[in-house]
This record gives sequence, structure tokens and C-alpha cells, in this order.
Amino acid sequence: MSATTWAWLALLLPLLGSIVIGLSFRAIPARVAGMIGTAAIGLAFVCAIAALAGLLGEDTEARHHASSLWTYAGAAGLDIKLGIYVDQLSVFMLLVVTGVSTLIHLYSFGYMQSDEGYHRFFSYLNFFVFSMLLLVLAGNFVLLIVGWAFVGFASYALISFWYRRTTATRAGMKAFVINVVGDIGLVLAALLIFRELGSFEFGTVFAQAPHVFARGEWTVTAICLLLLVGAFAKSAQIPFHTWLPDAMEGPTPVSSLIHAATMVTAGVYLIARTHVLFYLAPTAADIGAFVGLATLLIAGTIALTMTDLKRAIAYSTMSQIGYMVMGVSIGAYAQGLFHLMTHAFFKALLFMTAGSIISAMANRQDIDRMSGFWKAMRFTSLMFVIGGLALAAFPLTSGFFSKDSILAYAEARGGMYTWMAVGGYVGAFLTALYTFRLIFRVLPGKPCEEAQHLIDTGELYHGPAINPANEELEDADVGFPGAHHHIAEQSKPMAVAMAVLSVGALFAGLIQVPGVDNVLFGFLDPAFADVPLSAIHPTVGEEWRGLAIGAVISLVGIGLAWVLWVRRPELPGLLRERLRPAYLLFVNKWYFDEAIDFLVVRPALAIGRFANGTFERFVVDGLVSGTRETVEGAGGIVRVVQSGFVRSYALLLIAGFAGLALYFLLSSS
Amino acid sequence: MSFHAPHIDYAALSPVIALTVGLCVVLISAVIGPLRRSAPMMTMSVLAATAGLLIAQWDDPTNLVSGALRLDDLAISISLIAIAAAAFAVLLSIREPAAEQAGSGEYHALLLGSVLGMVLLAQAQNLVSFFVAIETLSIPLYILCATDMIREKSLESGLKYLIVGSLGSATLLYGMAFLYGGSGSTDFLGISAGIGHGGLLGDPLVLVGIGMVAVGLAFKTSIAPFHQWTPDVYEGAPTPITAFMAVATKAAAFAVFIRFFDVALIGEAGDWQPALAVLAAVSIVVGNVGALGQSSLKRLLGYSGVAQAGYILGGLVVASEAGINAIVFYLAGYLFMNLAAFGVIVARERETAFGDDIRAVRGLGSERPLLAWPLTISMLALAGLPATVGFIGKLYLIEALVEGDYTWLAVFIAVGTMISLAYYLRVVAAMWMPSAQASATPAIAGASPEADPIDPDAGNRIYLVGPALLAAAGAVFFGVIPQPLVDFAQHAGASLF
Amino acid sequence: MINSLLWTPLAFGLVGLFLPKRLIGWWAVLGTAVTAGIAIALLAGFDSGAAGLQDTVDVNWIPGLGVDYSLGIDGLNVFLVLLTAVVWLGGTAFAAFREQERPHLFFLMMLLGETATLGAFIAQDLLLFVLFFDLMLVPFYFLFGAWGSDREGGPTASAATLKMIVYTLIGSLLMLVGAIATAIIAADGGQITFSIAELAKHPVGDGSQQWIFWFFAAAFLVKMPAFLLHGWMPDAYRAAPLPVLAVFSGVLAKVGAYGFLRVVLPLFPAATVQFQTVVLLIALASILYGSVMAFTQTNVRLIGGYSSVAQLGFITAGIFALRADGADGAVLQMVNHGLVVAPLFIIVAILAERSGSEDLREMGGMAMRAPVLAALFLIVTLATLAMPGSANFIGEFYILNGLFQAKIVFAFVAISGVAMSAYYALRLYQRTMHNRRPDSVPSREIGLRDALVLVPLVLCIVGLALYPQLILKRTDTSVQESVAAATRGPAPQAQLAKR
Amino acid sequence: MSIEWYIVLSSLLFAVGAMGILIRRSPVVILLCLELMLNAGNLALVAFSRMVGNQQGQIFALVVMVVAACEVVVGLGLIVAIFRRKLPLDVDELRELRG
Amino acid sequence: MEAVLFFVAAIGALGGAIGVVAMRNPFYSVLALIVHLFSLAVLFLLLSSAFVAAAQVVVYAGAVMVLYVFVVAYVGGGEESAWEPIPGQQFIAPLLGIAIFIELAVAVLASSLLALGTDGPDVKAGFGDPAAIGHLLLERFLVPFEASSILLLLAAVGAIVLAGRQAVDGTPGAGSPGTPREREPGDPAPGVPTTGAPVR
Repeated sequence: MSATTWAWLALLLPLLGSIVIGLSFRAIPARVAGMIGTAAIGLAFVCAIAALAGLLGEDTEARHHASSLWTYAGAAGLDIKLGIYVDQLSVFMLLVVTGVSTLIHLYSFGYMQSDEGYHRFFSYLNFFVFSMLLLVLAGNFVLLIVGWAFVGFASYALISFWYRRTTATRAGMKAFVINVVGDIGLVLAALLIFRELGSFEFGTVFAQAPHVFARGEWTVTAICLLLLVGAFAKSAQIPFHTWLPDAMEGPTPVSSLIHAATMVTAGVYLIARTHVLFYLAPTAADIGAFVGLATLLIAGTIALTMTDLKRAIAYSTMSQIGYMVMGVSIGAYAQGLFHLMTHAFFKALLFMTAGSIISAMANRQDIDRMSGFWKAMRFTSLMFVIGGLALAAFPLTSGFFSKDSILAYAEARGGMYTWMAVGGYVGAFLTALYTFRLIFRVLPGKPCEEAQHLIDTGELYHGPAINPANEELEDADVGFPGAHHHIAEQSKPMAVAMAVLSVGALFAGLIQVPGVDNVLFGFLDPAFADVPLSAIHPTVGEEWRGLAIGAVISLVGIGLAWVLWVRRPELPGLLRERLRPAYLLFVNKWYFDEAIDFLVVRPALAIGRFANGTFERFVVDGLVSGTRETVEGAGGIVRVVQSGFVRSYALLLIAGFAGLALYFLLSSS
Repeated sequence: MSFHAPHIDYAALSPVIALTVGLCVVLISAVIGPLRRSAPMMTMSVLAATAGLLIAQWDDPTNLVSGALRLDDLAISISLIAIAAAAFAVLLSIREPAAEQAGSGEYHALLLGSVLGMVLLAQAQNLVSFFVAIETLSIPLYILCATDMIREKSLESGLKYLIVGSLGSATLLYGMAFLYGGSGSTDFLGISAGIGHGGLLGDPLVLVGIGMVAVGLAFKTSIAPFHQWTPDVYEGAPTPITAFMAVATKAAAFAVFIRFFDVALIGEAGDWQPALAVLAAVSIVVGNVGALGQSSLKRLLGYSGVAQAGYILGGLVVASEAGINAIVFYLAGYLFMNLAAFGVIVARERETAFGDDIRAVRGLGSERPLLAWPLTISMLALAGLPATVGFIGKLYLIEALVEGDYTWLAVFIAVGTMISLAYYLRVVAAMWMPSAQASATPAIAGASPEADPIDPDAGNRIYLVGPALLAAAGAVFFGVIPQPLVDFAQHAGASLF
Repeated sequence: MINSLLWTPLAFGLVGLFLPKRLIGWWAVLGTAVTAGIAIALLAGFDSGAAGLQDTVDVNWIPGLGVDYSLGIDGLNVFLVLLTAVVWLGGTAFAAFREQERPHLFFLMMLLGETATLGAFIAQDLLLFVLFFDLMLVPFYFLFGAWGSDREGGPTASAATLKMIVYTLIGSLLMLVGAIATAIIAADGGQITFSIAELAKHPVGDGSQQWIFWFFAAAFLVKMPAFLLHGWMPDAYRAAPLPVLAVFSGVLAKVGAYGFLRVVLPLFPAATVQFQTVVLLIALASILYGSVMAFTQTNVRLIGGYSSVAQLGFITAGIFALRADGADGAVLQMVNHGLVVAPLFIIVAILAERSGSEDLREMGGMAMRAPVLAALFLIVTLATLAMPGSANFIGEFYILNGLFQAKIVFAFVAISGVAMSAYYALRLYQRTMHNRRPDSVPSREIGLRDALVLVPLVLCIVGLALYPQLILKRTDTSVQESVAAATRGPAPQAQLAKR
Repeated sequence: MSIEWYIVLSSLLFAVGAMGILIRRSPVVILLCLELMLNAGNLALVAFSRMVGNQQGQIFALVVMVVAACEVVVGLGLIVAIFRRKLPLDVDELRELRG
Repeated sequence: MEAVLFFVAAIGALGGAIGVVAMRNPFYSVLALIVHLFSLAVLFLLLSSAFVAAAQVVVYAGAVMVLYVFVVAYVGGGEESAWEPIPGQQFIAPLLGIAIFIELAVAVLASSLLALGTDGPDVKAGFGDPAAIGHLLLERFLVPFEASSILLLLAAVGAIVLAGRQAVDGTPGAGSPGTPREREPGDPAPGVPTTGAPVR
């Protein structure tokens, strides 16, 4: 079978899984549902590998295929097919997505046990994977938008999975609406592309674009800016990022899969996919790069002060994606995707450990209450450290190579991009700092109450179910989210999943060691060969210089973290006092929520109130009642004139006669 | 000097003769004890005979008695409408207190007299016969309105009708005098000829004469601002008489309106068209807004009659064959729409304590669907909703108006119809809708005060329900299959042009 | 065939009058089912590529007035007919499953309504169209007024209904005048005909077009209802019984939009081009205003009502892009919106039964024990907000594309409606199914009968989502024709017919 | 005397009669005023018939007399009936019907 | 001579008319009308229509007026108060009267009909005498003639219905039962005989 067939199969399996689980929720027991779900994705992963094999079987130039099932909507000149586009890029994404998803399904199989929404969860999760695959495989912009929106919906559904939590539903709404804004950007971009190029098909569009647009022409710039809107909204880049931290309301596997490993990186994929257009619109590309940079720095600072475990990791996700966006925007396509892959591994891993810890904390996520888990949960802690090291780009871990490859490219491209590289290194320092802040505050020290309980009894601490976000008592009769989740130590599937990922987090970087091997880039680069930017290559020397700098920075960061939170725990407080303004800025997340609330939400509601209260009442109804009153008033007059006096009737009659006679007299010749 | 008996075409005159003879017979029967109760029967048969004789004359126009009358399809169709209305009124008058007070014989004789007047009026083509006919039509009605003498309102309406009516006919007469003076003839054709040859087109004398005649006829057809008698008389008169007046008087008056203006005064059309158009517009507005918030159904129908007269006048304004067709069609339809309503009103008036107040029909939909449906249909038809003859009638009129370049008047009709919905549907709502029954409060004075019902199960009387259902059925039938009625109307129109 | 389609419902309704109370409901359902069957058969026999009308009927109805009884199917109306049949089947069934007072009259009116609506869709004679257009109101007047519910502190059902009737008739009576004027001016003294096809051959003069256009536009815009002309909508929606509201809002609003395509564009091309911008502005206003109102309402009916205002705004905009793609999208969107709104109101009815209130603030948390209901509702909601992947999205995408190519600025404004729709639709879903559950509100799964009504409708939505081409393919040709006139601009013979 | 004089006189009488109807409240007198108007019409008719030299006008006048007589009879009958019902003989008092 | 007669008669007619309108007491109004009628008859004679004049005297001054006198005597000619319930009526009425007079006069005087200025053509003897009228009535105007006879009959019937049939207040005659539906305040209980003997 050819690569495309495998791809179709990979696309189909999760969908089937989702439907089967969704329809049979009454028929089959929970465990079976979980198995079906996991199996579906696992098979999809197999198909992905098969597709890869199929692709590798061909020679480099021929490694892109379009295939379509039927005409989805074709009339009046529009021709939208239900088609996919298979090339190195999409297959790469296919592998990452299915691979990570499989593991996370496995994790969830254990983690979500005893949750009442088990079927629903796996149905949604499978649906998400399907949507994500649709996104990466889509063969034209319309289908891309469909996949784009589907993942958005899946994310919404899973964020507000525990729908009795008002915080969860609100967060879901926020995520969905911001994503819809992104979709709109995408739709407009697609329409503009159609207007200029007369097609939605990737193949045609990318083939035509260079001939139609001059480089830097405003139309193509507009297109790219609209695409960026979509990308930013999905990848939580400033200013569309505010939904991501709130999205942590969802179950932890969801955070790990959707809001760390896969969906949020869709923006990166989009830019990589449309790199031809971005090459033609340098301004847009630079804007993308700058936003990426800004995001990675700002998010890093916020993560420094965040006390909610999952949210802290979420901000780190933002900042890591900042690296990728910056990378693909400046032309480091393969490098960006490389980081995408490694990040998927270690960030997924981090979230899994976080989930494990949170279970042990009976759903508390506040790191101020946590300490001493090293004693309580050895395995989890180990995984936590591994993930942390990879995130902090500790030498020879996966993050180490991927992150630095981007920065090295930036340096190599030179000009202002060098300064971006510098910014990137600053970010790297922040990363190391905040990552180990988490580790040092959670793992060492005297076990907290929950940890102690675990050590003593070997059972999870069961406190009253409290919503960590707003401290309100959970809607208990629904049974979730109770403190019934599992920790890696007690659930095989979770442990296995984490173990596998930890391997990836540690060693995935080795497939792309400068001067040693070139597996990944060798595979990906041909997909980007059509733009000159991909020709830029830092020399091996430059690469290693960058790696050296990166190593130093991460080590310094970790060291500083050790000093601050282990050696001299009183220091952070002092710093807080010293740098109060900065601290306030960070802890309030740079006031983005407040700004958006002030600029968008309040005005909209005000308009709504005005329309509802004033306009509707006075103008619209006024239109009706006004006419009615006029008519009825006239009726009143008529009835008054109808006074019942026969003589006044006669009077009117004669008056009318006089009038008529007058008219005739005047009209007489 | 010898006496030359005029040539009289007795065949053509037979309907009139039949009516006259019948009238006398009915009258005589009143004084012969045993026959007293048989007056309605006899009246019906007289009407039937007359109708038969009229139909026999269909489609061969003839001038009668040296041009005093002209029996053509217009005359026949209008006469038939009037006769139908009369027959209906006779049925409604069974057990009607008014008839009993006046004496059944006299009552029906007067009714026949009025019909005679209408038949004559429809044929009149001479000022003298015109005037006599219109008086023969009116004077019995003055009396009939007052026959329910126990009710003060009845007498009041009679007197009001008499005074204003005589004022109207005096004006009419004076106008006729002027026209006679201007043209030197009393025959319609003579008048148009006289005006033409005398070079009096646009002469003040003639025009003012036209104006006065217009006033007189506008009064009879209750066109605003000469309409004020209508609501009062409709409400005060015994309901069967109201029903009869509402349809027949209008029809007959419009017949002569058409004949006089489109034959005798066609030369002056340019001058009277705008004036009549304005009158039509005025009465559309006045009638419709006046009917809003009326709680007496008869009064409501009176006002709506004013509005409807305005619509119909539109057909005359354009002075075209299409216009006449439209008028005749609408009048025919009007027969069905109105009589359906009046049948129900009479029934409720007799079986409830509310008289003709709108409260009398509350909740009718669930209690007595057989009564509710005719009233509903008639209201919808009067409102001109589709699938009723009312819609087709309006369509016909509007088509004539647009053709005659009086589109603005067509728009007026549309707007008027809109307003009219507000009161027609109020009646429907009162019958069918619970909430409406709760909130429908008698708005203005005019509802007859409460009294004990005279016939508790009038609602089941075949002679009340039957005709109402029949009329309603007609209103729907001709709304779905209007072609027969259209042909009927087109004959009438063809007889003048 | 087409005759039976038109008269079957009414026939069933009349026969039903003589059936016992307990049978009448089922009988009515049977009637609508048969109608739906005929509609499907029509669609099956429909030749997609062909231009012009198919299986037509043309009889002289009132020769005296030049009115013909002529019906016909083409790409414009074939799916709207199907929509009518399906939605009515659903609504009637839903009503039949519940106790109705005076059921005979109720179902007679329901079926009469279906006949009238179908008539409006398939009439090919201008006057016949107007006739059915007005006739539609009559049954709904009774249904809303007699089976509606008074609103405390607000107008009674009958008052609200009266408001609606008078308001909507304003337009349609002017339309009657306009129609007659069109025919007479076009005939120019010759034989009068109201056949739309004939009239389209030689449009009336530009001068006449200008005012006649507005007479028609008034009728259609009020019916939709469009911004500023929707004054009748809130009260009427509050009063209406929900099953009836489902069909009303699902189908009747579309007649207005359909009228633009069927009558206005072909007959008044010059005026259409001239007033394009004005109508587009109205449409945009409807989109924005409807959306804003929708996400500030707490009454579930009104959320549906105002969202319809916004949706119809989209449809109008698509039509008045005066491009084939926009109009294609409009037709597709008419069907979609009908298919979405009907189940929406049915679900609202179910929810209202559960919570005993129609106020969002008193609902919530119903999803727990009612996963099926929740799933159905979720699908409907997503379709409502034109989730990409739903046919609604394709509809809006086509509309926006047309608008984008024709008047790019309008497209940018219009699309903001999409974001708002996402908010209010999701809000409706969340506030009813999610969040904390008030103790008053039981969370119950829907009964089998209601599922029987809902599931097929939802399946229709899903099916269309997978293959919207089904509709686009068949509409395109006719839409091209209808739009062509306007894009061609004033035809030469228009100048001749000028008076 | 030229015909104009007669016509003008008759129109004067007509106006007076009309005025009488408007200002008098006794039904009897109102009837009398109606007579005045009809007679004005008669005068005009006769004058015109003299002017145009045919007698149709005179016939008309005769018919009008009959009509007038009839109106009087009916009117007076009504008045008597009203009187019998103990209702005031004043048209302004009879206003049950209004609005 | 003729002019003199015209003016005398004209003054009489006008005076009579004004008298009718102006007299407070109906009885005087009737008398004034009689004056008016007689003077009209004179004018008819001047217009060489003898028969009409005669009819005028006989029908009106004779029959009709007698009827009036009877009725006025029966109902009693009460003076009517000067109080005017309808606002503005008293001022508008005269204005209207004058207005319509002016309009009619203008219509006549402004008319282009030359014959108006003449005394009319000289007519052959027998113009307007009974024979001529009779011929016209029985030949040309047969229908109106017959119709007016019917009209008279109907009027008579009406008079009987209205005035003649009530034996006792409140209960309708013609021997037919009909329960009263409505009681006016001033209505005595049924059966109680009232003043005003029935005319028979």
C-alpha cells in the first residue's frame, strides 16, 4: 500500500475509535473502552510508521502526494475536495502526534480510572487525535480549517470535561472563542488566497504563489498576517495566549496531550506548511519571529512566579512554543520541528508527572503546599527530574540539541536574527531557572501532609474534593473530579507511558547531533528546499559553539535555582521585596487578562446591554407602538366626531358638500 | 291631442311587476288572519320568482318604457345581489321581535318595497325614475330601522336615518335639477348628449350639479365624510335589516353610481375622477380607524362597511370596464362575507345576554364551531386574506386601479387592509383564543346593554346557521374558484362599455 | 406528482377532522410523512444539471385576471421543499406525542400551514406566490394565538400574534400591489400574465423597478425578520407553542430569502443592482445586531430567535453579493439553518419541560444523566455556530466568499458575526447542559419518542456535513440563472418597457 | 324676469332650509326645513323646465311633491312613535348611538 | 307687472322660509311654511306651469300641512330652548348656509349657459297644463308615476306601523307576542295605560 493509503488509514482509525466508544458507552465496560481507544491510536501510529516507510521507499523529489476521496463542496468555481497531502512534513507530524498520543492514551487508561466520564473521555480523546491528524494531513486550506476547528472543539470539550466546575466551563468557553478568532483569521486568509490564486489546494497554491506574488507584496503579507492570527490563537502566542493557562482546568492527560505535545504546536506546523508564502512576505515572517521571541521571554518570566504547578508548566509550554514559532518564522523549519518533537516528549512527560503528583495531593495544584515528594514517590520524582533536565536543556538531553539548533540557525542567518538568538539564550536561562524552581520546591524537603500520608499508609490522601481554581467544593454527587486518580507508582500503564517518554526526553536529541548524524534534517529538508532560506546552514563549529553556550546557561540557571530554593530559601522573599514592580507584573501575568477584559469583553457586554435595554425598547418597539398609537389616535378622533348628534352629522355632510362643490367650482373652466 | 300608450316590453318589466304584485299580496295577507303567519313564505317565493324572471332576461339588454329603465346585465346582477340579501334578511327575520311588532305582513311588504326600489334603481336611466327609485329604496328602510320600537335605539336610528337621508336626497335632487337645467334632459343619454353639444363640459353649473349628485350617492353608499349615519343606523336597526342594508343598499346605490357617472357624466370624467379618488381614500382611512376598538359587532361592521365602500369606489374612480367588473365582483363577494357574519350575530344576539357586543362571541370556537366558522371566515374574507373571495376582490380592484393609473389609491387599499386586520382579527381572537377572551374589554359605548336572551338555542336554528354556513362556504368557494363570479362580473361590466 | 405534494397535507388535515381525538395526531404525522415521501421522490427524480423548471403544472386559474395556477421545481426550491416536508414531519410528530387541546383544529392548522408554505415555495406564478405567502400567516395566527402562552407582564398571546400578523402583512400587501403593478406594466396594455418566467424575460422599466423593488423587499425583510423590522419577533416567539415555533422559525423565515432569489433578482435586476449596498447594509446590521442580542438574552426562545435574525442576515448578504457562489451558499444555508433551528427549538421544548422555565438562569447541569440528549444538543449547537466541518460552515464559507469577492469590506464585518455566534450558541449549550444543576431541575434522558423526532433531524445535519455537495450540485444551475439577470444589469428591453 | 333670478332664489331657499336643519332641534321643524329644501329643488326644476322649454322638469317636480309627502308621513309617524315612547322630542336628546 | 309679482312672491317664499327656521314655536313654523308654499305656487304660475302650481296648493297647502297641524297639535308644540349642546354648531351653521348659497349662486351666474339670462323661450299655449302633464305622466314617465304610487302606499303602511299599531306602551301590537328586551328608565311597567289615546 502506498503512503497515502496508510495516511488515510491513520486518519480513519481514531475516528472509528471515537465513534465506537461514543455509541457503545452503555454496552461496554470502561476498561474495554480505554483499550479500544488506546488500541485505535496505537494502530494509527503503526500506520504512520508504515506511511513513513512508504515515503522513504521513494526518491527524495517524489516524496509528496495528494489524494482525495470525493468533492466536498464544488460549485460556482470553488472546488473543495476531501483530500489529503502527504509529504515529509505531514508524515513527521503524523508520527509525533500518533506516537505521543498513544503513550498518553496509555497513561490516561490508568489515570482516569474510576472517573465517571471514562467513555466520554476516551471518545473525546480519540476524536482529538483524529482532528489533529486531519489538521496535519489536510490537502487544502478548507480541510485544514476543518481540522483546525475540530481540534479547537476537542480542546474545548476536554477542558470543560468536568463540566460541573464553572471554572472549567468558563475556561472552555474562553479557549473556544479565542480559537474561533483564530479560525476566522484562517478563513479570511483562505478567501484571500482563493481570490488571488483561484484555488484552495496546497499543491496548486504553493506552486503558483512565487509566480503570482512579488516578494514583499502587500497581498501576500496580508495573507501571512491572517495566517499568523490563526497560528497565534492556536499556539497561545501573545496576545492570544490567555486561554492556555486556564485550559489547565482539564484533566492532566489532556493538558499533556493537547496543551503541551500536539495541538498547541499546530501554529508551528501551519507556518512550516505555508513557508512558501512566508518567504514571500518577509515582514510577516519577522513579525512572527518577534512575537515568538516576546512570548518566550514573557511566558518565562510569568512561569518564574507562578505557584500553580500545572499553570507554571503551561507557561513554560508557551515559551517553548515561542522558540518554535521564532524558528519557523526565520526559516529554521527543520530545527523548529525538531524542537517540536523533543518538546512533545519532555513536556508530555512533565505533565504526566504533574498529574501523578496532583493525584497524590488530592487535586491540589499549589506548589506552596507541596514538598518532600522525593521520599513519597520515587519513580514520579525521577521522571520529573528527567523531564526538567530536558526542558532546561541540560547537556545531551533532547531539549539541549533541539533548542540550540534553532538559536544556532538564527545566529547563522545573522543581522537582527543574531539578537533573536541572544534573546533565545536569555529565555533558556529563564527556562532552567523556573524549571528547577518547580523541582526544588516539590521534591526535596520535609514531606507535606499528603506526601506523609502516602508514605505512611501507601494510599492516596483523600481530602474533601476542592476545586483548586476557586476553592469551592466540587459537585460531589457527580462523582468527579474526585481524588480517585492514580499515581504512577500504583498504576502500571502510567508508569510504562512515563518510562517510554523519559527515554524519548533523554535521548531523542541524539538523532540530530551536529557533525555526528543528520537523520531528521536529512529527511525534512527536501520539503523546504523550495525556499532559499532552507539553504542556510550553520557550520558544525558554530553549532557546537552554540551548544557550549547553551550548556553553560542551563547549568548556571540550575545552579542559581539550587541556591535560591534549596540553599538560601529566604532569598526569593527578599528579591520579591526588592523587585516589587517586576514581581507584581509577573505574578499578574503582565495584566493580559485585564487588558482583554477591558478592551473586548466589557465593550461587547455594554453594547449588548444597550441594544437590549435601550435600542430594542425605544427604537424597534417604538417603530411598532408608535404607528399603532397614531392609528388608534386617529380612531379616537373619528369616534369623537361620531358624537351622536344628528345635527352634527348633517353639519359634516353639508360641509363635505360645500367642500366638494368648492372643488368643482375651482376645477370648472 | 290623442293618447299614445307607450310601448311596454312586459317580459322585461316582469320582475318589477312581480315584485309590485307580490308586495301587495303580502300586504293584504297581513290583514287576513289565517295568512298572517305565511308572510315570510310568500316573500321568499316572490323574491324567488323575481330572481327567476331576472335571470331569464340575462344577456339581452333592453330599454324599457321609453328609456325610463334599462334592463341589462349590470342591472340584473345587482338586482340579484339585492334579492339574495333580502331573502337572507327574511330568514333572519324569523322570530325577530321587530317583525312581530311591526306585523309580519307589513314588515315583509316594506322589505319587498325596498327591494323594488333597488331593482328599479339598478335599471334607472332617467333622473326621475332614478329619484323615485332611490326614495322607494330609502323610505321603507327608514321605517324598518325603527320597527323594533321597544328599543329606543331603533327609533333613534330611524329618525337619524330619515333626517340625514332626506337631507341627502334633497341635495341629490338639487344636483339633478342643475344637471337637467344644464342639459335640458332627464335621460342619462340625453344628459351626456346635452352637456356635450351645449358645450357645457367643465361648466360650473354642471360641475356643481355633479358634485351634489355625488354627495347624494356617496351618502347612500356611506362614503366618508357622508358616512356618519352608517354606524349609528347599523347598530340601532334590527339586525336582519342591518344585514340587508349593509349589502343591498350599497349594491343598488353603486349600480346607479356606475350607470350615472359612467354613462351620463362620462364626458366629465376628468373632473370627477380625482374628487372621487380623494373621497375613496378618506373613507378607507376613516372607516378603518373608526372600527378600531368598537365593541358592538354591528357598529364594527358599519365602520368596516365605510372602509369597504371606499375600496369599491376605487373601481368607479378609474371609469373603466375593468373597474366596473371589479365593483360587481366585490359587491357579490361582499354579499357572502357580510351575510355570514350577520347570521352569526343574529344567532348570538338571541341566545346570549350580550346583544351584539363582542362578548357575545367569546369562546365560540370551542362551544359552537358551527357558529364560529362562518364568523371567522367572514372576518378573514373581509380582511382580504387569501383563499377567500375577499382576497380576489381586492386583487381585482387593485388590478383595475393600477391599470387606471391610480396606483396610489391601490396602496391606500393595502394600508387600509392592514389597519382593518386589527379589528377583524380581534373578533376572531375573541372566538378562538383564551387569552383574548380574558382581556377583551368593551372599549367604547355602543354595545347593547344586557338583557335576557329571547331564544336560548337560536344557535341551532337551521334558518340562522344554514344561511350563515352557506354564505361562508360561498366566500371560501369563490376564493378558491373565482372564475364563475369573474364571468358574472364581466358580463355586468360589458353591458356599459 | 407536484400537485399531490402540495395538497396532501391539507387533504389529510380535512379528513382528520372526522377522526377520533386519539387518532388525529398520528394521522397528521402520517400526512406529513407521506408528504415527505413525495418530496423525496421529487428530489430523486430531479435532474441536477438541467436548467429551468421541472415537472411543472400550469393551469389557467383566473383567466379573467391573468392568474395561472402554475407550479414547478428547480434548483432553488427543490431542497427548500424537502426541508419543509422534513421539518414539518418532525414538528408534527413532536406535537403529536403531546396532549394538545382541540387537537383537530391544531393539526388542521399545522397541515394547512404546510400546504401554504409548500405552495409559496413551488408557485411559479407571481400572484400565486403572493397568495400562498399571505396564506401562510393564517394557520400560524391560530396556532400562535390559540395554543400560545401569555407572557406575564407582557402582551397576551393573541396580542402578540396580532402584532405579528399586521406587521408581516404590511409587507405582503404592498407586495400584492407591487406584483400586480409589475404584471400590468410589463403587459403594457397587452394580455396580462403573472408567470414569473414570462415577466423575467422583459423586466419593467428601471423607474418602476425602483419602487416595486421596495414593495417586495419590505415583505421579505419583515418575514425574515431583518434588523429594525423584527419588532414583531420577540413577542411572537415568546407566545408561540414550541413545536409550532420549530417549523415557523425553521421554514417560514426562509420564504423571505427565497423570494429574493425567485422574484426580486430576476424581475428587478436594475433595482437590485442599484440597491445592493443598501440591502447589504441591512443584512450586516441584522448579523451584528442579532448576534449581540442573542448573547445578551436569557430567554432560550429569544436566543434562537435573534440567532435566526443573524443567520438570515448572512443569507441575505449572500444573495445580495449578486454572485453565484454567494447565492449558492445562501440556498445551502437556508436548508442548513432550517435543519438546525427546528431541532434546536424542539430541544428547547424538552429542556423547558424538564426545568419548568425558559430562562437560562434557572437551567443547568442537565447533561449528567442525559448523555444522548447532550450529544444531540451538542451537534445541533456546533452546527448552529457554523463549526467548520458542518454544512453550515460551507454555507457561510460560500456566502463569505461571494461577499469577499464582491464587496470585501462587508465580508470583513460580516465574519465578526461568526465569532459572536460561537459565543451565544455555546453559551446556550453550557448554561443548560453544564455548570451546577439547580435542585429544581431534574436531569432526565430524553424519551424514545422525542429521540425518534430528534435523531433523524440530527442525522440530516450530520449527513449534510459530510456531503454538502448534495445540495450545491443541484442548486448551482438555477442559482446561476437567477443571479445572471442581476449581474447582467438592466436588460435592453427594460428601457423599452419604461413608462 | 330672467331664469337666473328664480334659480338664485331657489338656491337661497335651499341654503336657508339646510341652515334650518342645522340649527333647529325639534324634529317637526327639521322636517319642515327638509320640505323647504325639496321645494327649492322644485322651484329650480320648474324654472329650468321653463328655460329649456320642455315639461320633464315639471313632471319631476310633481314626483318630488309625492316623495316629499311620503317623507313627511314617515317622519311624522316616527315623531308620534317617539312621543308615544315618552322620549323627548329633541334630536339632541336622542344620542344613545354614538362613538 | 311680472317683475312685481316675482318680487312679491319671492319675498313671500323667502320670508316664509326664514319664518320656518326662525320661529321658536313649531306651530308658527308650520304656518310660515304655508305662506312659503303659497308664494311658491305663484312663482310656478309665473313660470307658466299651472298644473304644478295647482298640485302645490292642493297637495301641500292642503293635505300635507293639515297632517303637520294635526301632529303638532298631538305632540304639542313645545318651545325649544335656545341652549345649544353642540359646541360651535350655531356659528358654523350660518356660515355653511351662506357658503353653499354663494357657491350655488356662483355656479349659476358664472355658468356659460346663455339661456339662463333669458326668460326662456316663448312656449305654445298649453305648456304645463294638465293635459300636457297627463300625457307625459302616462306615456313618457309611466314608471316613475306608478313607482310613486307604490311609494305612497309604502309610506302609508309605514305610518301605520310606526304610529298606529301601539295599543299600550312597551308591548308590540299585531297580536304577536314579543317579550321586551330592554327597559328605558322612563318606561312604565307593561299594562299600565298611558296618556295619548291610540289613533284609529
